[in-house]
Amino acid sequence: AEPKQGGTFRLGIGDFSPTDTMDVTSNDTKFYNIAQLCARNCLIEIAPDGSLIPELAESWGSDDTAKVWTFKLRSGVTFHSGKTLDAQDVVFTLGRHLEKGTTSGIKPFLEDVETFEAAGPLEVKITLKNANVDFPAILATPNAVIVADGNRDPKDGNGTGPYILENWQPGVSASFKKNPNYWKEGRAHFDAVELIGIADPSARTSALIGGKIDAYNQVDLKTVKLLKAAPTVNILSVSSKAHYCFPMMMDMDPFTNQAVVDAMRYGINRQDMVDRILNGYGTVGNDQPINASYRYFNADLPQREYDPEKAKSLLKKAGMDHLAVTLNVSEVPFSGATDAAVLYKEHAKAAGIDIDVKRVPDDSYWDKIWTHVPLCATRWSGRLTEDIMIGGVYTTSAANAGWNETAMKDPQLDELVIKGRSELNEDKRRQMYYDMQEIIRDRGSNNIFAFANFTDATTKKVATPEKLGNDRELDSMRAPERWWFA
Amino acid sequence: MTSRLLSPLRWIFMGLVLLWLLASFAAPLVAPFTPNEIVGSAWSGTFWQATSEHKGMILGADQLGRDLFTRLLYGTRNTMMVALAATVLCFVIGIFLGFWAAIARGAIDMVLSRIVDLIIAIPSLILTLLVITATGPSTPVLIIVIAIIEATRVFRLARLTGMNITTLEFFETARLRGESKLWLMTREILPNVVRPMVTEFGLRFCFVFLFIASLSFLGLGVQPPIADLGSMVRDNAPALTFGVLAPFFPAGVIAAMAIAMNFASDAATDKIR
Amino acid sequence: MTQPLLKIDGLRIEVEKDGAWSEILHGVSLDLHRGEILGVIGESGAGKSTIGLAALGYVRKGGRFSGGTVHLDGVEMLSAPTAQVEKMRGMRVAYVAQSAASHFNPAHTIGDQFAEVLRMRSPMKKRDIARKAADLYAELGLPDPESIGGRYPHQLSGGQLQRAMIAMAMATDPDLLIFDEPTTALDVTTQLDVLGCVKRALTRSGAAALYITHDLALVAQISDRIMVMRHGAVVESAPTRQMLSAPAEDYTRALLKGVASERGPEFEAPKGERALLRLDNLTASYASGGKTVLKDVTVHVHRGETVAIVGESGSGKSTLTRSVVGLLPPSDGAMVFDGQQLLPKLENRRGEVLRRIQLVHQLPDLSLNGAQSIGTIIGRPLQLFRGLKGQAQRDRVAELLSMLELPESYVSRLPHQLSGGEKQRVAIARALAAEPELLICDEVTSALDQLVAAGVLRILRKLKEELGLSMIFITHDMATVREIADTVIVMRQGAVVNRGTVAEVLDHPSEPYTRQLVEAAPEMDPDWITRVRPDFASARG
Amino acid sequence: MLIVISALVFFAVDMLPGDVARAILGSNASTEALEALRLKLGLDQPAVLRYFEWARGVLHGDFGVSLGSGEPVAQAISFRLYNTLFLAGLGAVISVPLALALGIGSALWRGSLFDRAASILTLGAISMPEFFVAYTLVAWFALHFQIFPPIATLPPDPSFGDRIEVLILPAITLAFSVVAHMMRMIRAALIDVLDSPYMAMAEMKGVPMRRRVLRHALPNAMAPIINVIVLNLAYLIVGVVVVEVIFVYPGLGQLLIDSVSQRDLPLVQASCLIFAGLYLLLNTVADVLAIAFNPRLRFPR
Ligand SMILES: Nc1ncnc2c1ncn2[C@@H]1O[C@H](COP(=O)(O)OP(=O)(O)OP(=O)(O)O)[C@@H](O)[C@H]1O
Ligand SMILES: Nc1ncnc2c1ncn2[C@@H]1O[C@H](COP(=O)(O)OP(=O)(O)OP(=O)(O)O)[C@@H](O)[C@H]1O
Ligand SMILES: [Mg+2]
Ligand SMILES: [Mg+2]
Repeated sequence: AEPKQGGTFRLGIGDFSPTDTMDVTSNDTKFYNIAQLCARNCLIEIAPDGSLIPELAESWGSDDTAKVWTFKLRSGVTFHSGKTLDAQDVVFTLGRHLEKGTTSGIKPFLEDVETFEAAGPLEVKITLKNANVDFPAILATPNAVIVADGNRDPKDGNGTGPYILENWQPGVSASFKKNPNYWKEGRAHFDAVELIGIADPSARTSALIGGKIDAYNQVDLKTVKLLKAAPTVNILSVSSKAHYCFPMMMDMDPFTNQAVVDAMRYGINRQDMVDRILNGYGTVGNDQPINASYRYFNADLPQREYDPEKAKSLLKKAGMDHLAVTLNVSEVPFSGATDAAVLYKEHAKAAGIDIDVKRVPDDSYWDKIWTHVPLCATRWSGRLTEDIMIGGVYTTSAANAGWNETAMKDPQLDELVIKGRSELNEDKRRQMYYDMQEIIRDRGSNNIFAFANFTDATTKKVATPEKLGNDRELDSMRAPERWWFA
Repeated sequence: MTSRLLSPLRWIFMGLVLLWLLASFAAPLVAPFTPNEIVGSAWSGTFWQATSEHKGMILGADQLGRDLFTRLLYGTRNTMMVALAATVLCFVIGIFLGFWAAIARGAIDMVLSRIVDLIIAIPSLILTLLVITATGPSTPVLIIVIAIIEATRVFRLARLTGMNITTLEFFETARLRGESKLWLMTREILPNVVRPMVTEFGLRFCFVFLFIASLSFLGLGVQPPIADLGSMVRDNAPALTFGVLAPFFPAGVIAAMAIAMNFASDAATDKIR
Repeated sequence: MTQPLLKIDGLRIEVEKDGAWSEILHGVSLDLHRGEILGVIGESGAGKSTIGLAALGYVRKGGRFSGGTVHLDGVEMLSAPTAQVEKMRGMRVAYVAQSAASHFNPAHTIGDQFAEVLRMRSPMKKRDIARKAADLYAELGLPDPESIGGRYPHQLSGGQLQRAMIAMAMATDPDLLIFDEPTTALDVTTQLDVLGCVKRALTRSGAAALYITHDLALVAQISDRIMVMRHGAVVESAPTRQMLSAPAEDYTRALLKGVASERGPEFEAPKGERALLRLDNLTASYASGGKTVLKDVTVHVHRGETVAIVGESGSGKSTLTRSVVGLLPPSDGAMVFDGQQLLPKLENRRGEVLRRIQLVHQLPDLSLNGAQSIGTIIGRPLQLFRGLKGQAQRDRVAELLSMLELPESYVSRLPHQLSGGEKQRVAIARALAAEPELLICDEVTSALDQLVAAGVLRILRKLKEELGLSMIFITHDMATVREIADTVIVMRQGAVVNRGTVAEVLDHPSEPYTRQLVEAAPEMDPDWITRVRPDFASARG
Repeated sequence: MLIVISALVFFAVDMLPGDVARAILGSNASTEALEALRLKLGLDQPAVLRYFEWARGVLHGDFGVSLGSGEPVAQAISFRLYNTLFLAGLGAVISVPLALALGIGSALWRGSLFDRAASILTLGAISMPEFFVAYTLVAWFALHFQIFPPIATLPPDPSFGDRIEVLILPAITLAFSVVAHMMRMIRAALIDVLDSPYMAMAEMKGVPMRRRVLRHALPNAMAPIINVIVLNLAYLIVGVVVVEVIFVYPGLGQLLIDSVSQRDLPLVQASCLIFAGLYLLLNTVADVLAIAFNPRLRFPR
């Protein structure tokens, strides 16, 4: 159907902070992400099918070492302030992520960059220290939006995007009005957009049903079935890269023994988890972090199933007839983590494993619990590419950087990760990633039991394109730009 | 008087609460299921819409599909024990220090009162947050923290009522006999302030109950999967928006307990004198 | 005869006790005519206040009328509609309560309280009301009559309040005034003033009055007729002079006799022997730098001697005892007990010293711990000072109870199950349990009614003779002094103004203040008040 | 007092496990970014030094800047403080008259049906967790009957009417939690007074009941009543956290919780000081009012 114009789109967002600003190197909440994509554009957009399509960059390419990348900018694009976009804006913006003392969220991904250069008024050249075939994907994240040269003011929302910032209350709300001169065709259908931070899931639900907002993200999966039955509500659900885990530290007892690790993984009923914790809005996991939302998903790996008997025999093999472990949880990693842990406890009972669920304070979860105790709960929202996901979490270098939540150190895996980055041959590259997935599944010690869907809710008034983006929630965070009122 | 008219109702109510308490303490014998066993899908199978799948479930399932009635029984038992322990402890602390301040006066009174003012002036939720984050949550810590915070309120009352008693002549006589502080506190003051104390106990118990519930809301309460009424309300509360009754049951039990506790304290004060 | 102003007929009143109704007034009848003053006397709890209140159609909380009628000027107060009763109460009948201090609302000025009813129910202007109040205040001898109405109750003394209360009652020129023991809370001199006011006011307004008291001598001064009550019923009722000269009933005779004093042998201070307690030049104040409450007080008490300390309220009598027992360390002076220095602070005194000096307080309700049984109360000092436990303790408690003429069965009772006199005797028993050498009695009888007080005094005298106790006896009642003391010390404003044997001090007072005290004590003679205060002479005689 | 509290809170929050930088940047932040932020915030300095630095600022009226957003604390707090006070005020406007009416009524008709019913209802209300009350109210009045909005979001420049409309439900929720306590105390205070001799005297003077209660009893029960009202006002201000979260109302309590979890010390400090200061202020107000209502204290002899 042809999108209609007009209306004020009010969006409830469940992840925000009083420290949100419009600074591109600010912290990384969903509120911030959506606000950035309202006011600004990236060089590259991620299409609903996952492919990279031109945005501010008309085209891009690399030399055959995958080290030097050139981006050609679209001409005639103006900022809200009236200034015209040029290469210097891009160089300035991207450069900010590498400044000394910056707290930018994408700095680690841009670490390999040697220089950003303006090769012409509308051409940017980026030189990398190491080859990276996946480099353009980094520039498609909401953190990589482009601002005008010299813009460092955290309150200045100037950009090239579909909406113009009018009001910004940190940790509360933001409002935008339509950019009348927006360069993109067939986008930005609303007259105005309001973003409202709503932390409590039930409050988001009531606000939607009560007509105070038109859509929200992070639907409380506990009540999603009830919500779906409401006459005025649509549930939007797309599969995502986000996965739920009970990681085990390989360097801590009892998980130094692979048989124990595997017993733990046969002792969980993944389908039951998906049914009860995700209420069906997800798929089972296979103890490795890549799923069908990535390009190189290894679908041939056999699915690990719930098998208490096998778990028992594995325990016996490890010389135990009984296992007692403590599982530390809080609601920080994901909402429902405590319930998931309790459910796991019930599953594992049949395998002779006694899980003691320990609720720890939300406050210091990442500092005191995660990677500090043998067993806890985590959630990963997924990463842009297989390389970043695996390389950033399961390798020795990741362990040194403090990100490896299973303390996995496997020389073969480390080597494969390095090689994969510069392999230009598509088939070879695919095989490498398939192998990595197999290694993590068989030799690693993460218990990745489910992949969640991105689940958003809208009122029936809201219309969306047929296919929704699945890079992030809310149509890859571009709901304000892509949706309209029916 | 109309109170006579109402008292049979009151006794029926108290009887029911007592019955429920007994049942909860005999939960393993009475409950149809075990508390953590998963028997149905979330919020299904109340007795008025029970299907064959939900045999034996009276109030249906909770958010995870555990039997709500069973958990209600266990929850009552657990919460009662924590709340009672905390309330009793806070009274022991509050009364002891309050009387001490009332008897000693002077510097001791000053110091104790200032400390109490200090604790009261800091928002209690924040205080608990700080302490529990530092020590890590466990039931004993929970009880102690609640007891200390609530004890400040008891302290004020105990000090004030105690002061009144210390001006009376029989107290003076006891001092003139050279009685020990302990005797003065336990034998001369305490029996004469039982009435306000018992009334306060009823109210305090309510507040402690509530405090535990609001801590559960922030995730600092009783450890899962142990059933606890506050967490049960919280965990089931999201369904309230959709007209599911599940959260009403634990909330109702909390209210009934609180009301019964106050009735009991009223009855007790009526007995005294 | 005309129709009586107040006619109470067969009045019965019940109160709720432990869930059951019990009768406290068993069919009382009385008539009161305009211009007449009826005195109502009787022991505490006889039902005097109850009948006074009933005249207003009022019964205290927890009570109810169960029979009879109360007609006030033809209106039946028990069944009339609330609005009418309220109007009668405001304008036609007024009540003067026993303790004015607690019956004035502390939140409003006495002037506002004076004006309240007039403002509600009469067309009088604010200014006229103020005028009227000032006139009444002046007539009743209150200081600053023009401005005193702007003061709050706590800013007036007890005697002033009592007079303000009388003024308030007379604000509406009522036909009937009820005085419920208007002077019991006052010291003798103030009492005399108030009494005079009442008499004069009644004479002037010509209103009828019910004057309630337990003091026969008082009622003799003021009333035309006297009604004696006991246990909620009328014992006898007769014109004043007839009642005094020829009482018809035994009970009335006992009342009259209770006042007459009897005395034991004179006490001779043993020559040369050192006093048991020597207080020399004591000076004390409550707050350091505060008002000096005791100024240079010297008191000696010999073995076996009873020293009475008298003086108006606030003269420092209690303060003196507090210093002796260690509750209020004196700022100056010496305290020596049995040749040994008495340490100023209670905390520093040895148990043995604590045992040898015992104090009995004025109000038995407050001096007994309501939560302990009589057995515990008396047993505790036995255990603490003499180590008696179990049967030995129980035996001794029984012995003490019988010594104070209390039944043994009382050991298991709680204080509130005892009468005032009984409570006071328990308090004395507790003190005796410590086997003290010096017993300090601080107004032990002033809260008790005459007959009961006489009982307590008799026992004290017996103990004194049997045990040879030394006593300091504080009181403001001269009759009591005559009855029990050997020597008297008169205090005023913290200082001793007079001392000597009872005969020296009371019978031939030379010091002016002492004389004033002695003279202010009413005698059982209807003409006494006109004699001592000629200015109060009434037209009616 | 405030100094002690500020020091206590500072060091308590400082000693909490967990790291400001991590808290601000979120769990995905790189080690390098964390280090950078720590330097920027001066966290490399010892806590004592930072405290004195902060205290010096406060003495000069400068509460510092938020560690997280870099915004001046005074600015970050002021509009939230206003919001919180507005909500608490509305809560008070609902609960105080209600508590007074219920308390006076049940003291007058002690033991009556009204008394019993009021006490059962309020006790029931007091024992309901706040979030439960809030959800229930929302489910009924916002979603089922659609009388009030389900969340209390404010337009950028809210008018008085806007505020009232969105805050009715939150204010009622708050009222639920305080009415019972106030009512019981008011009742007790009044009963004490009603039993006093001067109340009997008023009755004997033929003063009608209404006037007796309002003119004679109330002024004398005022001290304890004011005390409990003030205590509960303090609670209304401090205890709004849960209500603010559920009704999405940008108040101070919400900010405080956020700042504690972010270890944003200047904000925590300032919020705690404001809470404690308000508490002390209210206490003083209670004392002053108690004096104003008590002639004994107003006109000492
Ligand atoms: N409200 C009440 N509840 C219970 N008993 C009461 C009540 N009012 C009076 N009484 C009892 O009724 C009796 C008569 O009381 P009343 O006050 O009339 O005596 P009184 O002669 O005035 O005594 P006093 O000289 O002590 O004032 C007493 O035994 C008293 O205890
Ligand atoms: N605790 C106290 N603090 C301050 N002043 C006091 C205190 N107790 C008594 N006073 C004052 O000390 C003075 C003497 O009081 P004290 O009680 O000794 O008098 P009293 O002769 O026993 O009077 P009464 O006959 O009324 O018992 C009075 O002016 C009184 O106001
Ligand atoms: Mg009387
Ligand atoms: Mg005295």
